[in-house]
Amino acid sequence: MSATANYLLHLADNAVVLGQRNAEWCGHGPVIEEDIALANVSLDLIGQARLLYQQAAVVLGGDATEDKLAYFRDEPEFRNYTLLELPHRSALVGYAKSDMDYGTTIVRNFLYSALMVLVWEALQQSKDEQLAAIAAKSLKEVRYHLRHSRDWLIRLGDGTDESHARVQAALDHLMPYTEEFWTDSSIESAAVATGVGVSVPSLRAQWDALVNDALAEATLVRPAFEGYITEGKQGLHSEHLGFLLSEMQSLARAHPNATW
Amino acid sequence: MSATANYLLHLADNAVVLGQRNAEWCGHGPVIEEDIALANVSLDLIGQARLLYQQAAVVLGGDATEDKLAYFRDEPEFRNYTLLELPHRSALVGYAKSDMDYGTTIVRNFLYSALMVLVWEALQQSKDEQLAAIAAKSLKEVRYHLRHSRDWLIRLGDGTDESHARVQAALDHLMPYTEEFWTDSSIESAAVATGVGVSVPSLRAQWDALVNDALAEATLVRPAFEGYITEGKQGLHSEHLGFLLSEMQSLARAHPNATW
Amino acid sequence: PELMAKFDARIDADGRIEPQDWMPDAYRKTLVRQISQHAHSEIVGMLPEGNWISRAPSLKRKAILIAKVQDEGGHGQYLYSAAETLGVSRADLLDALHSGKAKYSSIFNYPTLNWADVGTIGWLVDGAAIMNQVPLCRCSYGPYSRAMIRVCKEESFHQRQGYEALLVMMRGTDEQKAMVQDSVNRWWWKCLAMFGPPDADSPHSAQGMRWGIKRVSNDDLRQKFIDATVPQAKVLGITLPDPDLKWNEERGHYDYGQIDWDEFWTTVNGNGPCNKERLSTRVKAHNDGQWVRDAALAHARKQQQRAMKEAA
Amino acid sequence: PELMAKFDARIDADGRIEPQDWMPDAYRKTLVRQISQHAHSEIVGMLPEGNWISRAPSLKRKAILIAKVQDEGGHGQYLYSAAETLGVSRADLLDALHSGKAKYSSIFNYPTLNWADVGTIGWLVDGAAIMNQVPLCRCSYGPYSRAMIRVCKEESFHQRQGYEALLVMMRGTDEQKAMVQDSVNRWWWKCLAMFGPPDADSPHSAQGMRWGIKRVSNDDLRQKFIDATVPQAKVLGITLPDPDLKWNEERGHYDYGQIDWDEFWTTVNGNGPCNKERLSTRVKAHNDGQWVRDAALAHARKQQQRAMKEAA
Repeated sequence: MSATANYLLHLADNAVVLGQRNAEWCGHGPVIEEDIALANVSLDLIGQARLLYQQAAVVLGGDATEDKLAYFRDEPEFRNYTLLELPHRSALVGYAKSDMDYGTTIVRNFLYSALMVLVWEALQQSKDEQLAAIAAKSLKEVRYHLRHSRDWLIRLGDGTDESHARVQAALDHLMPYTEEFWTDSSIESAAVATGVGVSVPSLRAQWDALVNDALAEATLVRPAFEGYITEGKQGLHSEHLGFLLSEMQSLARAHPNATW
Repeated sequence: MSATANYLLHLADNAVVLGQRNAEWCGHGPVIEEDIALANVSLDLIGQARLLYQQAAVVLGGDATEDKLAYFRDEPEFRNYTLLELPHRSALVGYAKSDMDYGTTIVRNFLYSALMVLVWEALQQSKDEQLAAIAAKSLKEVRYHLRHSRDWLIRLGDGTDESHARVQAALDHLMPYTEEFWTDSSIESAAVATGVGVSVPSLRAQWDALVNDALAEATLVRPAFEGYITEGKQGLHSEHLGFLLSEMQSLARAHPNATW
Repeated sequence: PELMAKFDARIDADGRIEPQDWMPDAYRKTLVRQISQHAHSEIVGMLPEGNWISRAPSLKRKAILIAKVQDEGGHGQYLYSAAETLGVSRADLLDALHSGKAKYSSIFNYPTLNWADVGTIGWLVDGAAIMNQVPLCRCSYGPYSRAMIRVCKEESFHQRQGYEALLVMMRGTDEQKAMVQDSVNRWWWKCLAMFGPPDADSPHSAQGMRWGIKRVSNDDLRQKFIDATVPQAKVLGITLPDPDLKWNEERGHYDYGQIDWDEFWTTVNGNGPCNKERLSTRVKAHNDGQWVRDAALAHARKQQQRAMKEAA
Repeated sequence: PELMAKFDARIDADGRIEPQDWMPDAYRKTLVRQISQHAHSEIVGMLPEGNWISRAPSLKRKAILIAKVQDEGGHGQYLYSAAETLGVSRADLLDALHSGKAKYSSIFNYPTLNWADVGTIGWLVDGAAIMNQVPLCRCSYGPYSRAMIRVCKEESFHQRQGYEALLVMMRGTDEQKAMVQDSVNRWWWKCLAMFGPPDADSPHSAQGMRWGIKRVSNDDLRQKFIDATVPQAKVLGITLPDPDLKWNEERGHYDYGQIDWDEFWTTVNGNGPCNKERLSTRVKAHNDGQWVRDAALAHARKQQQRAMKEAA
């Protein structure tokens, strides 16, 4: 596969996996406005995934289609960040009375969209014109995602004692997963080399500024990093992606010859 | 399909679906002895399902196998009672702090095994000799399941205020689903007509006695029935079976030509 | 009495009543009941279709479905707003839903059992809802009539999308066709019941008609729905599960069989297959979200206090 | 001093120490630490394999897997009992696990990512565990040595089952073979690290040897494991992911490459891929089960009171 196709799949997998997760709140949100807002975020992400998979299918040629790429690739072929496949619950037991924790959802959307405003901004200059066009469209969407999640991060951090504790726990849980953003992967380096991709490590200072600024406003403490750096973008995932994909792909795979 | 095969599938589907549910506690039980006990119940049920599917495959002939019957039939083809596919949570919100409620598990295992001690006992006289043999083996197992769940029903009912309230809520939630036991289905009538099956409605008085006796000891109140009678054994399920099967069948269906 | 006369005159002239206008208490109560019931239906109605979002068989269908469920949330939101113009709070309306006092459309107490149900709900359930709702676009209460204009527009779009999804499936594999037929078999009669009991047994109709809140009778709407749907079913290539369904030249309408009103009332009275589950899902979402709403409120208060301190 | 002499003599004679016997405090503490750590490993070890029960690709494999995970629970249960003979309570041991004070085998902090992992854990992880544990069947503390005899017997059975499952997969489709190779690639080095740091860096070894609690050195066990496993890998038809792995005629052993001890210590110190998740899963199960344990206790008390009343 070409470097460009691999890079497009990495971006598409990110979008589809987080889109799938965000949609899980549909009908179950804390207030109807949030059901709508998260459905909107999900819809944007699925839309981005479609454009990216379509472009990957063009690059790959043959019988590749957006749905073949989304529905008929197995777990280790997915190149999304591990952060995005985690369920909506905090690792810190004791706060999470329910299996869906809105604080976790908000923190993840914040950490990821803070990265993607920078990535999409830079990718507007991609040498792949289609990707540059997708980036321009996605940038507008992700700016809204960042505003939405940042506003809630502050509300929850600077809200009640309980909400502060919950969102801090979610932050402590999720922040280590962002280390994956800054590691090298052969897919990314190849795309950077051809001018198609952006060097994510070069965006780190800007991301830190965005994140630290919001955390300060939210009165949250950024945890020191120690430990394990995930490798989802290299195809090495957590135990959660398998369940997500088996549900997502179940119907499509039960009817491999069907058109929907 | 012959009446006998359909009847065997009904019994097998019951066993595999409840076996799948009980195994969900493995590693997550309230005390290690219960992890072991429920794994044991699950193992018995999977074992029963295997024997029943194997016999069904013999009756059906062709390329039917136990795994084809368990893994490659779709939702509406499954003939299990709706009761058995429900997740382990009580419908009564407020008590269930977690998505897995042990009270629900215990009540379901109790209601079902109270039926099956009677069914297996009667099926020892089945005109299908294989089924009669399976019944003799299963009877021993289900007697243990009944004792286990009955003991816990009483502990929980006659335990703390909280456990009493929880298990009463689980009972209120699940009892209506037992009405399905007593309704007619063409599959059962056909099997009764040939002497292969047992008339479940004829067991109702004995079941009532078993249940009422245990509820009295557990200081629980049997809810009056009103409302909807489920039709899982006719292939009309709840929304939960689809998710259960898509997870259970995902790997097998991803590799339709594989042998494991 | 003078106000009453003015109100009656406005109604008779087919004029609009606005929030600031005087209105009889019974009119206000009837509207609150009807609008909130409709809002609740939209919110609960997100669940049966939402059940398939994670498993939608293509990304395009997934996007369409999310957008549709999102629209339903939006309808709920502005119907709650319309109800609030009558002096009730959303919190009170939600309490009434969660305690089981308020009703929502009974159709959502049935399960979605295969993917075709998503299409069928668009085609038949939304189709029946539109039949019920189009007359309400001319309803006498301004905010409600304006909300319904927007709702109906979007619902019509959903209906076409649902029908189109079924058309694609009917051109597909045998399994896909079987799914559609199975789905229509399960939903058809339930959709006919959505128009409510026969006119003879319908308690609120007369007064509702008088006030321009209800504009066409249950039976007339049902007939209209059937007459519109039968040709669509033919194009689709599925069989509607009613052996008595046939064109009556004399009446210029389709005749149809007996609706099972016992089943309808059982479900309306709380004993359908999913009543308890739908309600408890909503209650759980509300309870689980309490800390989030509390946090938003606490933060807003802190912001306000900080602003006041700065101003002082 | 007299007791100590008697104890030493018993140890030197390769005799067994039993619960009622006098023993030095350090011996008791070391045993409690080691046995409870082993018990915790069995309980936590249920999780990575348990992760695949719901998706086992055949009913036979599902039954085998449930039975295996159930056995691990059983091992945990009687190892806790063995520890209790040393005067500690299971509740205290669990508290130590849940608070992070007690350790469990670090191998369970890695994820199971495909079905072959179930077989590989049986073959390699259980295989390595058996190497570690067989010498403990001759351990100086009676209850522990008896527990280990039973554990080792069952683990050997699991190892053969795991290997057999992989053999079947290696005779299957290309995807199945790829799964096995991928799985072995991920687990091989982690299994070698299971024998603990090189002898030079192993703090507890000397005293443990003296007391007959530990009987063979880390490096010797590791070498023994490698020598036993390489031929099995050949039969299986997979490649062990170590380019330095080759037979050394002179040593009469396989040479092997450098183990990444940094990664090992990172994981041991709490920062492996699944440490937090495994522990929080156990804590959640324990907390969620509190009401059940409370109920059992309350019921037992009531029963007792009723019995006493009747007797009075």
